[in-house]
Amino acid sequence: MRTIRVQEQDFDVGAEFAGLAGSCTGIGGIGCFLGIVRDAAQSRPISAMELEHYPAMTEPAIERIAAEAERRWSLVGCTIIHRFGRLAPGENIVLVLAAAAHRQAALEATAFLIDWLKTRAPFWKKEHYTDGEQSWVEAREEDDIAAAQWLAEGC
Amino acid sequence: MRTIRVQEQDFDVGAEFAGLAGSCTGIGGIGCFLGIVRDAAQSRPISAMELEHYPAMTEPAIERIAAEAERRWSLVGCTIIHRFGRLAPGENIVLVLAAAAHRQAALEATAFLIDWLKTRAPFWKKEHYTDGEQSWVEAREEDDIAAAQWLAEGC
Amino acid sequence: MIEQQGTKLTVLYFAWLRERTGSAREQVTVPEAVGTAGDLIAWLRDRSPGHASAFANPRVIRCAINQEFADAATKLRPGDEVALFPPVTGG
Amino acid sequence: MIEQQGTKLTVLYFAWLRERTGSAREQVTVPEAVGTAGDLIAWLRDRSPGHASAFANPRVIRCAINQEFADAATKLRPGDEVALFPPVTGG
Repeated sequence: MRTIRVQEQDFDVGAEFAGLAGSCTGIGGIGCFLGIVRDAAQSRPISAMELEHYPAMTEPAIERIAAEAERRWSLVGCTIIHRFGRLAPGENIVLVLAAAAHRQAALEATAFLIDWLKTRAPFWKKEHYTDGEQSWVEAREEDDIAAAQWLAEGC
Repeated sequence: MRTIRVQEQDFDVGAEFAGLAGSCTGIGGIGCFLGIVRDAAQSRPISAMELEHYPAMTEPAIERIAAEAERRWSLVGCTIIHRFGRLAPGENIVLVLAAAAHRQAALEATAFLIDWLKTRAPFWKKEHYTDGEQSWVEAREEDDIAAAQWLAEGC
Repeated sequence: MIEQQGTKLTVLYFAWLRERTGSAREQVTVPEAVGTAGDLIAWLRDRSPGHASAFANPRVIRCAINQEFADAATKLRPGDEVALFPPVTGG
Repeated sequence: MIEQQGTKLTVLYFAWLRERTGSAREQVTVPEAVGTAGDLIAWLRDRSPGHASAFANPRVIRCAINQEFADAATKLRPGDEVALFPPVTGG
């Protein structure tokens, strides 16, 4: 089962694991990445992270990323939840779950999904610092490299 | 914070995420692998999975594996819970969580921890099939290869 | 020049492009000569000082046409929804 | 031969080694000539038909001495806890 949600409210990590595990048979393992708002960026304390997105495009873009993961690995299910809006340090941002019969598929698909979400889902982050300043997060070259590596390895 | 538990009873995945996230600062993401009892092995339906371990050695062995992960990656915390005893299909077997400032460390450490748990923690699995037969799970060559790959890459 | 002979587009701006242009969404009619996404970005610069600032460095602008990623060479058609934004930073 | 001159060891068996030997734990006293884990495995074969079956193929046996993985060449000392088991399959 594929579950994709783009939402302002928080999600319940345990409930998402249980929901995915309960919806599929043949699961041997679930890989997961949970992204959390950091409390500082380059040692500058953060008071909030603002996530903007492109509503008409976001879910279709994530569906395409999930479909690509399903094409590459033998997944029995996956869950992708991405929040938007204003989040405080420590709050959940994004949850990726990939369930498979074997752990390698589950873990590789998890890494792939978060790498591609970072570079192919239309979200933008703005950091608000405790000193009142704010700045848009710039795309990291490492993220492009991480995402591109899956093209080189693509089957 | 490092949490290691070897126990017969189940664990609460959501509570473990919350406990780890709440115990550390500087978290940007948590990587996770949750191992679950499969309902069949080589399409032979399973009624139960029996996990035997070597109590005096198990926790120290897992501590050594966790220490090695902490040496290789900049982790702010990790949680490893491994169950033993008789488990039904769909039940949780093992939980690995690795928290880091950046996702790559979190995900690589997660993969490392489960690869080494599979080959360096003293657990043995016996499958009980629905037809009444039972057999000890044999070590998989892929698991040795997966675990050894971290030696080649070792820093 | 008769405006109606141009190409009508909806342009969306995100993140700091939205802040600098001062708008999240604009309806524009561009001349026939503005045939690609790259042409549109060059054309938008003249709309205001804010637009000029937003599009000062076109190399850092990404775009999507009708909710699919596109590039500067992608052809525009009447009615297209063209979204312009900096590189994405979700996840 | 005087038993007390040998090396006293605690031997633990796990998984199918436990089932085939019919015991989870044994106290043994081995002759001085049994100096390594590999020697111990060869020596244990003669204890019973179950032990002979358990240790028929020493290549698939793994061991830990005092709760640390060891190999066939590892030397034994009086009082060691020697665990013998098939390759681990946890996780």
